[in-house]
Amino acid sequence: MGVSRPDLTVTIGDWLLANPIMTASGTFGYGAEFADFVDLNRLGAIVVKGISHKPRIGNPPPRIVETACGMLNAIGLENPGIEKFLTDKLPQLKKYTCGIVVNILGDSLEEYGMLAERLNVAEIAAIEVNISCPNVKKGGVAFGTDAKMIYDVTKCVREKSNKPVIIKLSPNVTDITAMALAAEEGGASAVSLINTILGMAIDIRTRRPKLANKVGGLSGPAVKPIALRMVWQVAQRVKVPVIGIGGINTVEDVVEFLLAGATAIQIGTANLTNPHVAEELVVGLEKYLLENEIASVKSVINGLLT
Amino acid sequence: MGVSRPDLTVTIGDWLLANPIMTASGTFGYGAEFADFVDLNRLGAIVVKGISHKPRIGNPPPRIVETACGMLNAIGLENPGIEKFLTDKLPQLKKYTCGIVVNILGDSLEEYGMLAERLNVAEIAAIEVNISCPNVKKGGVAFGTDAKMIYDVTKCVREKSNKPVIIKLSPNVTDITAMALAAEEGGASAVSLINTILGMAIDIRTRRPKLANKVGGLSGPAVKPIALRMVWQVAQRVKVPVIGIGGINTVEDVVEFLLAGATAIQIGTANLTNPHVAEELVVGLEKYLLENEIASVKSVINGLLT
Amino acid sequence: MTSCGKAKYQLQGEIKKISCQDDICMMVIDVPEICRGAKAGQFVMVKAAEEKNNDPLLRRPFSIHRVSEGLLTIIFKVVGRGTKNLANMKVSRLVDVVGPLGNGFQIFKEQRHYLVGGGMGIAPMHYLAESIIKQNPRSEVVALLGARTAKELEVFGHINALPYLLVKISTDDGTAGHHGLVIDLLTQSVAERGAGTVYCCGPWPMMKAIAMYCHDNKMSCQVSLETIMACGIGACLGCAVSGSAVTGDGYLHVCQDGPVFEAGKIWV
Amino acid sequence: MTSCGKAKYQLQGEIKKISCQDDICMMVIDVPEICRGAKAGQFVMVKAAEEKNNDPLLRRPFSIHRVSEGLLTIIFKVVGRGTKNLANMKVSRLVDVVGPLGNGFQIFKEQRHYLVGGGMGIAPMHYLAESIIKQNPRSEVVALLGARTAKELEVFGHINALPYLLVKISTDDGTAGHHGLVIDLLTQSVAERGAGTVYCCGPWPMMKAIAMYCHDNKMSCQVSLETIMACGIGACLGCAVSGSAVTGDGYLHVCQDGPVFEAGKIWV
Ligand SMILES: Cc1cc2nc3c(=O)[nH]c(=O)nc-3n(C[C@H](O)[C@H](O)[C@H](O)COP(=O)(O)OP(=O)(O)OC[C@H]3O[C@@H](n4cnc5c(N)ncnc54)[C@H](O)[C@@H]3O)c2cc1C
Ligand SMILES: Cc1cc2nc3c(=O)[nH]c(=O)nc-3n(C[C@H](O)[C@H](O)[C@H](O)COP(=O)(O)OP(=O)(O)OC[C@H]3O[C@@H](n4cnc5c(N)ncnc54)[C@H](O)[C@@H]3O)c2cc1C
Ligand SMILES: Cc1cc2nc3c(=O)[nH]c(=O)nc-3n(C[C@H](O)[C@H](O)[C@H](O)COP(=O)(O)O)c2cc1C
Ligand SMILES: Cc1cc2nc3c(=O)[nH]c(=O)nc-3n(C[C@H](O)[C@H](O)[C@H](O)COP(=O)(O)O)c2cc1C
Ligand code: FES
Ligand code: FES
Repeated sequence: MGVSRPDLTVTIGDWLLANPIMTASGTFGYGAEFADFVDLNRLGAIVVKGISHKPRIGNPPPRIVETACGMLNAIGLENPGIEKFLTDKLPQLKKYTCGIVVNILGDSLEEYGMLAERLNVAEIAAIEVNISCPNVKKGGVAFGTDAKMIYDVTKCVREKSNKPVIIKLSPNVTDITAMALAAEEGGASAVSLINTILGMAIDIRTRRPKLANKVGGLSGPAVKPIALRMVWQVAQRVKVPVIGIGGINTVEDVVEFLLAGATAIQIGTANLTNPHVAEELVVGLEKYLLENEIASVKSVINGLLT
Repeated sequence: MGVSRPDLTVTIGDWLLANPIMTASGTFGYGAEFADFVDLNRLGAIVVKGISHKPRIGNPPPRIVETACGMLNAIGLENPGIEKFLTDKLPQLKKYTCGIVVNILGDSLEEYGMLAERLNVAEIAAIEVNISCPNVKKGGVAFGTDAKMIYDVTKCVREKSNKPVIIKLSPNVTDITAMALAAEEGGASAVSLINTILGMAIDIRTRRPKLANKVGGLSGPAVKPIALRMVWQVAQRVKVPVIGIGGINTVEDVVEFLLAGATAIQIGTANLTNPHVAEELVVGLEKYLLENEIASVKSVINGLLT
Repeated sequence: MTSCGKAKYQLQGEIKKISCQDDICMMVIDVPEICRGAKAGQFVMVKAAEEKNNDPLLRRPFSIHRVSEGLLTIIFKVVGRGTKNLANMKVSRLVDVVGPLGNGFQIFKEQRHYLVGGGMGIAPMHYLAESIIKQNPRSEVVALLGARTAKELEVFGHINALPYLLVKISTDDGTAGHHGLVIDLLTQSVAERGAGTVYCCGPWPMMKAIAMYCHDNKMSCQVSLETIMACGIGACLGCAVSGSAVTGDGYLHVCQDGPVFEAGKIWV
Repeated sequence: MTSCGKAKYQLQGEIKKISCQDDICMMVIDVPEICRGAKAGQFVMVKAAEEKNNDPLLRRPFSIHRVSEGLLTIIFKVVGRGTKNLANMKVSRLVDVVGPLGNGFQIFKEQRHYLVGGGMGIAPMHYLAESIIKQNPRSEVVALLGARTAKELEVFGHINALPYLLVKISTDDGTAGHHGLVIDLLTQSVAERGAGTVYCCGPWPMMKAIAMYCHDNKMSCQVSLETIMACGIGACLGCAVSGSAVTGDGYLHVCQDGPVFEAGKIWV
């Protein structure tokens, strides 16, 4: 029995995505940067670069280093701030039909809450809460590695927002499932993981760290096995949808994350190394389902046999 | 000013190593396997495959999977047991002048203590305590991710052993420095890190994990930035020597770990992919010191400028 | 590295010849020290990444197809990233080779020898045939080679050219030789010529079937196994396979205890 | 990808020519769409790993040296793994190229133009000279090229062949042209011929010195900067550099705001 056109749609809470392929925050700019490489309307959703209350200039250079099958980044969450985003960036995105997810970060519960409230605007499909970026001295790490704080942030954002709330988890923890459960308890509509893993590189000539920030976040194919393991562990414990992130480059990678229990996935570093990858993977996933005569992507999700 | 022959010696407790290059447990067999590729007498020390009280047959196959710039392993600590090791394996090692370190693992404090006691024999330079192998259901993980248990294991082994005791830390924790401090408090002569990072890979054709054990330990160049960051964090907090492990392949890698604060380093996966790498790096490190007119490797250790 | 008294070597060997037909390639590498001690059934581990690149990380194991005048020949099928990289390598560049590894076939002083190869499992049979003929000049050596289709056998054409070797082939699709399985060739040959000792390499189900047949017919049988390998030298214990009852409850390690096993060690 | 109305492309381009002298290589790639819109001073990002291999992960940025009939020429020095892999690539294989990227040099309607290149910073000057001459047929265009030693200049020999272009060279070791720095050539030329507008690419200290000289002598100056880049298209914000007071307290992004900047934006 062949299938005509496979069903790629997935749902996160009451949000229906055309397909499970999203782009990861900080690796896809504000979307427009990729308009020449990707038909944005083909994507399930775009997650924009993390936004804070006030503008942030980010970390001094150097901000990136290449590592084996990966890269370290210490951008420092450079962003124009919520108001400039709403006035300058968001309007550019209106013309696209794909879901727009805004990634937010704060130094305090109040900032998170205020950002969530400010983003209750029609064009936005969901918000993703970055409690895990390892690059900022205040906030970031502390929130992401403490279950109680994750619960509090989630609860606060949940109360202020009328959108699906995605909590983005940090992998720099002993037990990722405890963090996911805290987010679920706090009212998260979904959890996304993983953010980058804290790493370091040293220039032996200067004897200094290669990053001005000393340490940075590791991403890319190198982290995929760790991300996949965490997604699998979390998917077995929480009822809310899980969004898989980490080293995704190919259709095989996408299918692995879906099988492990991810309802959707995000492409990060691969956007930087292969700018048309996001569209490639939407097309490739549809092809995979067709060739394997799978009528709906939903029957791949959580399909791991153990 | 040129230097005649650089001083490569380092000390761990009162143990003097000819140079800081060791081989990592489980990647160098019991030494003899590499006799055709490496002049074992050139190495600072050999750390043998992990030994338990009773023999272990290990995990069912498949036990290894290649990943991007790394590999997952779930060997399951296959080993002949302490008695067979002492009668069959150790004698073969006697003829070599390099230090012999025995890596031990147990399911209980008692087993660790008993192993430590049994290894109070002349040929052995030090023991390394594996509290971090993620592959064994009992023991392993629990010990390695709980500061209190690390303290207890260290204290128990310290009391039973008359050798330098190296505690090998697991990277699968939120705060590696807390684990290192617990080991130091318990009386560790040194800490070594990192062991493998828990990961997973899925075969999309069979929809099953690629490893029979489902999850396995990630190692190789992919993990180097994470390992280097953890070594740097730990070296700033503990007074005992730190032994750096994780993705070391080249002389540059060795120097990075030394600069980050490692007194010695261990080569793991690289032995499998490049069997003569251990000797290569001893020669290469000496060459590096000569070319940079550095009289003693000790002046590289902890030399990071920040 | 110096060559005195070693069993295994890690060498940078120059590629003297490489040719691919569709997805099957033959590569000839200049590694005299490895060739010197090589036995039929042993294998080599070849680095499949550009120098200083870490991906793909692990070496790839390949059977020794042939050794002559210090030149090692391997024959491989392109199935993934590593073999694809190897297939793209050009003559005169260096490849990093470790070998010879594992235990080869044990050659018995027998009257009749059946060499049974399936698919890429035919690779070790050329050197094996040469070795058997050298050691047992007066014995009868029969090669039974099976493949999916005729194309897969082309690269092994030169095996027919070996003197004193009788070659029979089978293909699943009947495009060459017997239309059917290689085991048919064996039963048929044994019926015609009588029992002999069997050396076998190929897909798992095929080897198991051959092993069972030999067991039932009281013929000695050696099989050459494949498993994923990290080191190939007995250090990582990654290449475990469970053996038959006779081998006890532990695991066998293909790179060290094998890759060639007495069939009884694996089945029945 | 279709080519309608796009500014940037990601293409699999065939290598038409590659030649290396010591550690300096010239590569010609067939990427018509990228060539069509390319401006002098823009750059491309080239994948430096085998297809499907993840290491080295990041693309490598290279200035557009020349475009003609849909063929893109880059000139690069082998300094690490990526450029080594590129140097090993053979004619007729495909490379993955993204471009044209960044903002090129702004070509002023001026009477006199000084093109100042140092080391590999000479690479963009060929296409720049062609462009200036095309747009200002009657103006005076002077290329001042500096390098450590004569060998480094060989690969740029064809620049001398450009019509209407006056070329002067300097080497640190005196093996060719003026024995000294390229800035000497500029001061000297300005003394002889008078002020002009300056376009500069090379090592940071050299560009800074040129910029200062231009500032003091009220000459307009554009500089082309290098930073580590991950995406080259303004997405990762990894290529930040701090600008001069006039640019405020934020950072500039070389791949998007540059790589060519009005010197005052970087150094007052
Ligand atoms: C002792 C031995 C001898 C062999 N001899 C030959 C030969 O002569 N000719 C030939 O074509 N093939 C031979 N093989 C199989 C060959 O090693 C694999 O086809 C090859 O490793 C695939 O690598 P890849 O990167 O193309 O595939 P990938 O799928 O990308 O490889 C991924 C990982 O799986 C491993 N792997 C994949 N398939 C196999 C397999 N069948 N056996 C073992 N490991 C595998 C790879 O080594 C690598 O570590 C032999 C295998 C062994 C163990
Ligand atoms: C806009 C721009 C234009 C350039 N044009 C040229 C050119 O025409 N010819 C030429 O020879 N070189 C040029 N470079 C420099 C060139 O990109 C580097 O030499 C090259 O990336 C080194 O790669 P590698 O793998 O050999 O070195 P590695 O040291 O292995 O590279 C490691 C990482 O550092 C980055 N990196 C290393 N050196 C530089 C550098 N100088 N600038 C930016 N990133 C670097 C690499 O891209 C990679 O991400 C240009 C750089 C930029 C930013
Ligand atoms: C350059 C860069 C910038 C990033 N910025 C952000 C960010 O602003 N907010 C966030 O939540 N994650 C950020 N991330 C993390 C990614 O969204 C993603 O979680 C991580 O890179 C792992 O996925 P990957 O391996 O596919 O890149 C950034 C990653 C990179 C490489
Ligand atoms: C195949 C394999 C087996 C291992 N077995 C052990 C072991 O028995 N005991 C132990 O403490 N660590 C073991 N390790 C972990 C290594 O000693 C080392 O800590 C880890 O691989 C990181 O270093 P690397 O990236 O250089 O390999 C093993 C690693 C591998 C790859
Ligand atoms: S492959 Fe490492 S022990 Fe066999
Ligand atoms: S390199 Fe990514 S923004 Fe400039």
